[in-house]
Amino acid sequence: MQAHRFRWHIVVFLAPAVLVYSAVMIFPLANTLRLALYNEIDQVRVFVGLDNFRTLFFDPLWSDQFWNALGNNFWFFCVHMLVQNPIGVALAAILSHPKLRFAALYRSAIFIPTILSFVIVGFAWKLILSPIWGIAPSMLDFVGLKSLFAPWLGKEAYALTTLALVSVWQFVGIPMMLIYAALLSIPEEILEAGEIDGITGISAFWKIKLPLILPSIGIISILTFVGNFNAFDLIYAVQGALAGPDFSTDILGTFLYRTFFGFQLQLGDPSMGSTIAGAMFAIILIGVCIYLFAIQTRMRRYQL
Amino acid sequence: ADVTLTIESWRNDDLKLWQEKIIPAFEASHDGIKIKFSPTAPAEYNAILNSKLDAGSAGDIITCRPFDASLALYDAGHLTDLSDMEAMSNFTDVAKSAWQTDDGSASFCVPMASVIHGFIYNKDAFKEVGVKVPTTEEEFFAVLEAFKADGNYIPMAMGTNDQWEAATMGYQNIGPTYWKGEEGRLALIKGDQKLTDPQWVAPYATLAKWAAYLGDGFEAQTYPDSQNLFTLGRAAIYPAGSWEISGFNTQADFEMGAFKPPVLKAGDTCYISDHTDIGIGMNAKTANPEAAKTFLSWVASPEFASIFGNALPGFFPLSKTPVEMADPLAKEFISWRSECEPTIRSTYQILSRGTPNLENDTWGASAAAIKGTSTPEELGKKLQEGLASWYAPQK
Amino acid sequence: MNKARSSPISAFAMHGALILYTLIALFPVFVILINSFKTRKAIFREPLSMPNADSFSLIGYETVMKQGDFFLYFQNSMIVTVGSLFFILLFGAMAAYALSEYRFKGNTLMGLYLALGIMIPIRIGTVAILEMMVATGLVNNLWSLILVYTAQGLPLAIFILSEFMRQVSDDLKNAARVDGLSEYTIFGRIVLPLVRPAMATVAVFNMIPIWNDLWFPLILTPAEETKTLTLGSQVFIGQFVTDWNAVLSALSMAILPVLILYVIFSRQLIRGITSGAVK
Amino acid sequence: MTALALKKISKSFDKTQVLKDIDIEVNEGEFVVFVGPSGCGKSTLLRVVAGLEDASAGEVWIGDQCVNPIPPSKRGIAMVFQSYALYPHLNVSKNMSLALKQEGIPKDEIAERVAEASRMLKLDGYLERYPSELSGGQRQRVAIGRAIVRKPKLFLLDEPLSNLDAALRMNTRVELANLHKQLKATMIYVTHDQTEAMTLADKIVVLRDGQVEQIGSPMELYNNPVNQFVAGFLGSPAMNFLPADIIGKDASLSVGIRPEDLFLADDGPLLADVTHVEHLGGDTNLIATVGEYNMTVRLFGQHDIEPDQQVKLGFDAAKALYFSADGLRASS
Amino acid sequence: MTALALKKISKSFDKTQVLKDIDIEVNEGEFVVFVGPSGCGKSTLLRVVAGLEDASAGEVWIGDQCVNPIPPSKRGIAMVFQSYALYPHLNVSKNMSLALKQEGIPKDEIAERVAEASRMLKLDGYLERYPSELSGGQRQRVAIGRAIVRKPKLFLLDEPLSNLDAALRMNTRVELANLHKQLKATMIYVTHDQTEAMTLADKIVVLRDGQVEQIGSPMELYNNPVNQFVAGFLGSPAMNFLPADIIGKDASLSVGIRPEDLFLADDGPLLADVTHVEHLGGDTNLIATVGEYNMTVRLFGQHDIEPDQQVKLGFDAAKALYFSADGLRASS
Ligand SMILES: Nc1ncnc2c1ncn2[C@@H]1O[C@H](COP(=O)(O)OP(=O)(O)OP(=O)(O)O)[C@@H](O)[C@H]1O
Ligand SMILES: Nc1ncnc2c1ncn2[C@@H]1O[C@H](COP(=O)(O)OP(=O)(O)OP(=O)(O)O)[C@@H](O)[C@H]1O
Ligand SMILES: [Mg+2]
Ligand SMILES: [Mg+2]
Repeated sequence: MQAHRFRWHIVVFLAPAVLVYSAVMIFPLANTLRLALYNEIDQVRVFVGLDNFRTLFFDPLWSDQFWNALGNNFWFFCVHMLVQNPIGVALAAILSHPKLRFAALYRSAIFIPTILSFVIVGFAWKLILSPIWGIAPSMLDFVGLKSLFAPWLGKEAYALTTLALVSVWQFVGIPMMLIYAALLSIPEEILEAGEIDGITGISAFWKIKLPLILPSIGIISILTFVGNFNAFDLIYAVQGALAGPDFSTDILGTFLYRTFFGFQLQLGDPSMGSTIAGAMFAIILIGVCIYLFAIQTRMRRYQL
Repeated sequence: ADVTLTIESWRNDDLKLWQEKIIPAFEASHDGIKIKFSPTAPAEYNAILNSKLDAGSAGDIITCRPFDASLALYDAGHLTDLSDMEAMSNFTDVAKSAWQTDDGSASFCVPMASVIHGFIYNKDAFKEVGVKVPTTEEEFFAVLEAFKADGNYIPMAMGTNDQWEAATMGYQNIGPTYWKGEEGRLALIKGDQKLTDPQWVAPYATLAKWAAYLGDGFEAQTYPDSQNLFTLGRAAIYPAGSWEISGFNTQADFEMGAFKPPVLKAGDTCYISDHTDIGIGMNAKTANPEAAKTFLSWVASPEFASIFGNALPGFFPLSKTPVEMADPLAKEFISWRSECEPTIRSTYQILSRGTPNLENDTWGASAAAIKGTSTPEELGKKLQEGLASWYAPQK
Repeated sequence: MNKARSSPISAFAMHGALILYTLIALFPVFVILINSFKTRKAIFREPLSMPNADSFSLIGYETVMKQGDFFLYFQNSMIVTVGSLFFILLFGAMAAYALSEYRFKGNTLMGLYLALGIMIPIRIGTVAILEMMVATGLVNNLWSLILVYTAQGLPLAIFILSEFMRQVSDDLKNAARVDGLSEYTIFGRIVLPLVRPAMATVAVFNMIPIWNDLWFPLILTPAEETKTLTLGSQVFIGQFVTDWNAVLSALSMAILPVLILYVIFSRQLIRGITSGAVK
Repeated sequence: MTALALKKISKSFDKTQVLKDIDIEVNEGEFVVFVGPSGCGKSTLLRVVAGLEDASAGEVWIGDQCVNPIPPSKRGIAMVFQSYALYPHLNVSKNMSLALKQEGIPKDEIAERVAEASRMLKLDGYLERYPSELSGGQRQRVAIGRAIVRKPKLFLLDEPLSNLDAALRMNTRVELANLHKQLKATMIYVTHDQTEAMTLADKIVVLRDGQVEQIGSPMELYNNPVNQFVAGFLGSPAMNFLPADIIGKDASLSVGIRPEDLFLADDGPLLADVTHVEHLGGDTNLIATVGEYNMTVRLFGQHDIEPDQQVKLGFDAAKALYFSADGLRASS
Repeated sequence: MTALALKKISKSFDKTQVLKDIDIEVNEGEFVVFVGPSGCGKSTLLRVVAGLEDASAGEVWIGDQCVNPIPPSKRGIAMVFQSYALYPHLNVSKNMSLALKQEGIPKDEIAERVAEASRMLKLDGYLERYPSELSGGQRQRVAIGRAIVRKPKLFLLDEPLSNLDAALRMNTRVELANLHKQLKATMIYVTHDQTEAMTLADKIVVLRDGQVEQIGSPMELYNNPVNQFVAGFLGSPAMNFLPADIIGKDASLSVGIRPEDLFLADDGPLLADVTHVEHLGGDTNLIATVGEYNMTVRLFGQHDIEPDQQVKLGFDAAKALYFSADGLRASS
């Protein structure tokens, strides 16, 4: 279409979303992030430039926590990428098999954890993993692996991974559903052509389906990235704002929350909170930009 | 028309009490004022309240956390100075101290209740194993040992998963005995004592000894787990706060007793943590200041104290007029006030104003002490360093 | 698809894998459900046993029903969830269409701008949002929640929908253009129906956090008349004592509506929606 | 030996029955062409043979094996889809080589076969292109290429040349015929093109409404159709049908005269009004009415005949066919 | 009046230039057929006319307006896509009526037009079906139907009949011709079918590699092609080209003889070895070699000639065409 005329319809299509989003999301967030450049001293807000960031990155009081949270966050993200997404994709691949019976039933059942609120998830898993009430120990006992049991949530070495796996359990439904939707849109004909060509089962997945759903895999990865670096609720629900034991489950979200809103006797510190939010924002933005500019623009899309 | 006052509170637990007892009592005697008790999930309370106050949508009456959280609200102009309210004279200075400016010139919340630490125990279990209530630390560990040997009960119900349990029911419970209550607490504030001093480190060493008597996997045991372990009769001793009384009363079907933190040597003075915990103040921007003050005056009255104290055994009213308690456990707890030196939690006043936050650090330290991941000395050193980093008197 | 193309062995393996994972997925849910029908003591004494004559109790459900107007909360939650989803899907799809269909200056930047929102937890903007709602008098009005959730849901919706819209065959849109359809009609009549699976996905993804959100209802609509179900369930979580019976009951009941919504939406996950379109 | 046998194949989609009791035998190395009106079930039949659709009833035998339970990938066939069904994410050369890779054929042989196919289909310049960057005819050629590189024993080709120009079509037709000979493969070929059907087929199967009307060699079908449908379907322009009384035969019959069997003759028995003249270059078709009946006359070469004139037509009586009212052949 | 004018249209995809300086004028009510080898740019040209692709250079005029800046929806055209591009989520009747609804045409008229189109295209029984439930030819007819219900002034038809059987194709061709007359619409029609091109066209445009080779009436192009390409492209089987010295002319020229202009003649000047005989029913094609050159001889009717015999061929010298080495016509 030639751009000789002003294309009003583009404006019309974009306007409602941009308006609502800018007013209710961007404006408040920007307004808050601005605080990162200020410090509150005796009820007065003074402009301090990038001082807060210096504090965050170089003052050991803050930087230790920050790097700890960042490192934990990376691990948290890795577990999701390596466990959640492959399982989600695999489930979607199986579920999208056209002749599969009870597919809708399986799909709904597997999606149920995703629907649950964090309160329930936290309660259920604490109950199950608790050394006291015996569910996990007796189940391990049943398969003769009782010796493997440990109070995972209470041990520095395991707590984060355990929580990450609980989170995986809860959110597997997300990649599953998205990939499922993507797989459904692959034209049956192409798969038929593949079958005639002898490309069936696993190799059909690798050679035909996967390349065609690559953009969706990209979305899933970036959503996982963004979601994990913003994650907060599950850890908060299970381990509290101090993300115990000994901050071993502290991720950027809990660190931010604790700092921004305060916790117990610790008062909220909007300035440092915003500073952390700013740092998180920068990290996520870099990730998203890499995706948008380096990967998405290069990704071949196929019209189906 | 009627004015309606909305109360902001974190006390979800008390919703029924307010709806069924307190509000009817108040409304019966005060025409034209309606009360709405609107609690927020406790964990979110501070954050939500602050946001609402900043944006101007908070309720008229505000339930006050003790010390700095409320002080910050006052400083920010969100709470009204209530010093000249007549009914404030119903409270001792100590009671008011939790909601005053550092120089004591302004009081901004009406004190409502305090909580006392101690140990609740399963009387049946004690009978079964044939042990007596301990008064000294030695006896205390002997009792624990006896239960451990018996094997039918987990000697003590406590977990470190939630961290605050270890600090509040552990460290702050037995600690005052070591640092001699107010004496040590004030000295710490002045900078005369340090957290590396033996009286501040020793409690960690004692806590470390507890580990052997906690249930399997106490590292992942949460606070509700501990409560349930005890009320289900699986544990013999529960390091407690008095707030547990009403809950435990309805849940445990065995007889419970309480004992105060054991002293080091027989005959020593005992110290208890009698911690001012709940106050109630007025939103400076309320549209109905008169009604709000009327309500607060009523809260400061003995009438309220008696309703509240009896409805919520374990939350002890701070009013000068003593309240007659009906509940035996509550009676036991409050009786310690006359036997022992009371103090408040060491970290609450002034010392948790900066970053790192001493209270939060104490949580981690207490949990670490019990789990044995650090030695008491290391913990003391770390806490001291943290405090000294921002608190001038400790530098 | 047919017999010849599905081997019994692979069918067996597929069902095996799915059943295994379904068990993993449902086990904790099962634990919650059975425990919501038990007395508190029984929950902790034998968390895995089925409720029996001794331990069976509806106390949780009773408490829930007594405390607060759960049908009203339910209605509020529904209004907010469905309302927000409507706007998210409508506005999101429109914006996604603009981004995926038209090449214009700043297209990618606009896309990035519209994605910024998911990179910062919106909670930190709470005060400004609340101030805005106070100023517009929307506090304790469900519209405030709908607005916030719409804004919050848009980035994800646009992100996902624009990717799926890129897959809609150009020939189809071109055929519609030649047919004299306006850009709006093409969007509404051609593109939207063809991305139904993606719309359903977006709806489901957004529905969950909206339904389960506690924060904004606490801040924006704490009044009794505007409480949502999740907020209503929170009264049972106390400072020291949590009424797990009631929490489990309330939240178990709260699963049902979302589950139904999920089932409704997932009906839109249809195979072969574009087949037969182009050669 | 029988390469393919269809035994009483029926197929329904929901309510609509698309194939009815189809019985066909194809010998090894035979080139069989399916023809029939649009929608008669040709593609469906191919899909049943390929195993992409289950027959509702009946058996498909390939070689000496009933392949009903055998998946398409194991049936040893290659297929050109009517809608191409190219892999959108692979370029032309990869589209062609994917199946070969899957079979584990060595790299150089793959390269060789792809090169050969692309030369044959004149796709050399396009090997790196993606399907979306090709013209319709180019896509169709890729679809053919993808099938022929595999050199299977059984080819299923669904209107493989429909979008090619005459020269290319001729060319490809010849190449396919060569391939057929060279591989000794069995080919099942669907087409609407008369020339293709007549020139390529060892055997033509005429389908109508999901049923086989006649099977036979091209000339057999052309000269000796079993019924009016087959007679009318083969041949372009189609055979003219008139009530037989016009040429003085039994009025209950109709007579079929092919357009090329009519000629202008001053003493011809039929008086026709020319309504329309089609100049095809090599031929000239007269569309005329005889009484109330439309007739097409095909004249060789170019003729300057104006519409709206009257002509007399003769016809080759020996070649006229007679059909009874139920459409079956009658003996005049 | 000029209905459509293309002025120096060029079009490139990235590096590949697909259309080069195309100049075409189409008068109102004219039926113009584009022919050319697969991949020569016919579809692209139609898409440029429709406004679906921007020309890299040049202008498109519809009526007396330069439509370059006008979006496709406002150009008042209807188009049949080579790939059909049916709306997969709408059934046949909705596929056809969508555009009419958009125009705000009253319900009964829509129903009427759809009914008329579906009768004409023999789709009556399929109005409730979705595209995925149709055969290839049925889909193609829906695509045609979708265009014709709109009765626009300008039709663009991209190989609209390629997947139809001969009878239906003939039928539809006639209907299209009628529609053309009745609506006085201008039609641009792409086809690979010689018969369609010759019978439908007022004017044929021959394209090669994105360039116009010749524009003219069908017979003009057939009898008087400007160059060897056009001569060879039109006519099926294609014209035979031989070095002119074989028939005793200037060796630098080549001579083109159409297959139908060759005949068996015992005194014929050309001695040919028959390699292959194609029996088409109405015609018989001999594929033969004269010296080292392949020739096709088209004989009217059926002939019993066996391959591998020698025949003598005569030809109609008046109809032979001569071409110089650069492919242009030469005067013998
Ligand atoms: N997107 C594209 N990118 C690059 N080249 C393209 C693209 N689309 C088409 N082409 C090329 O442009 C040329 C013309 O294509 P077009 O579709 O116009 O051919 P056509 O004349 O319609 O051929 P056919 O008869 O096979 O349909 C072809 O060689 C094709 O490969
Ligand atoms: N999924 C389906 N549901 C219902 N009917 C179908 C379905 N697929 C095909 N048909 C019908 O089956 C009949 C045969 O279709 P098929 O594709 O085999 O025809 P065909 O002979 O290949 O026609 P063409 O020459 O037009 O390609 C058609 O009438 C078609 O409408
Ligand atoms: Mg077909
Ligand atoms: Mg084309």
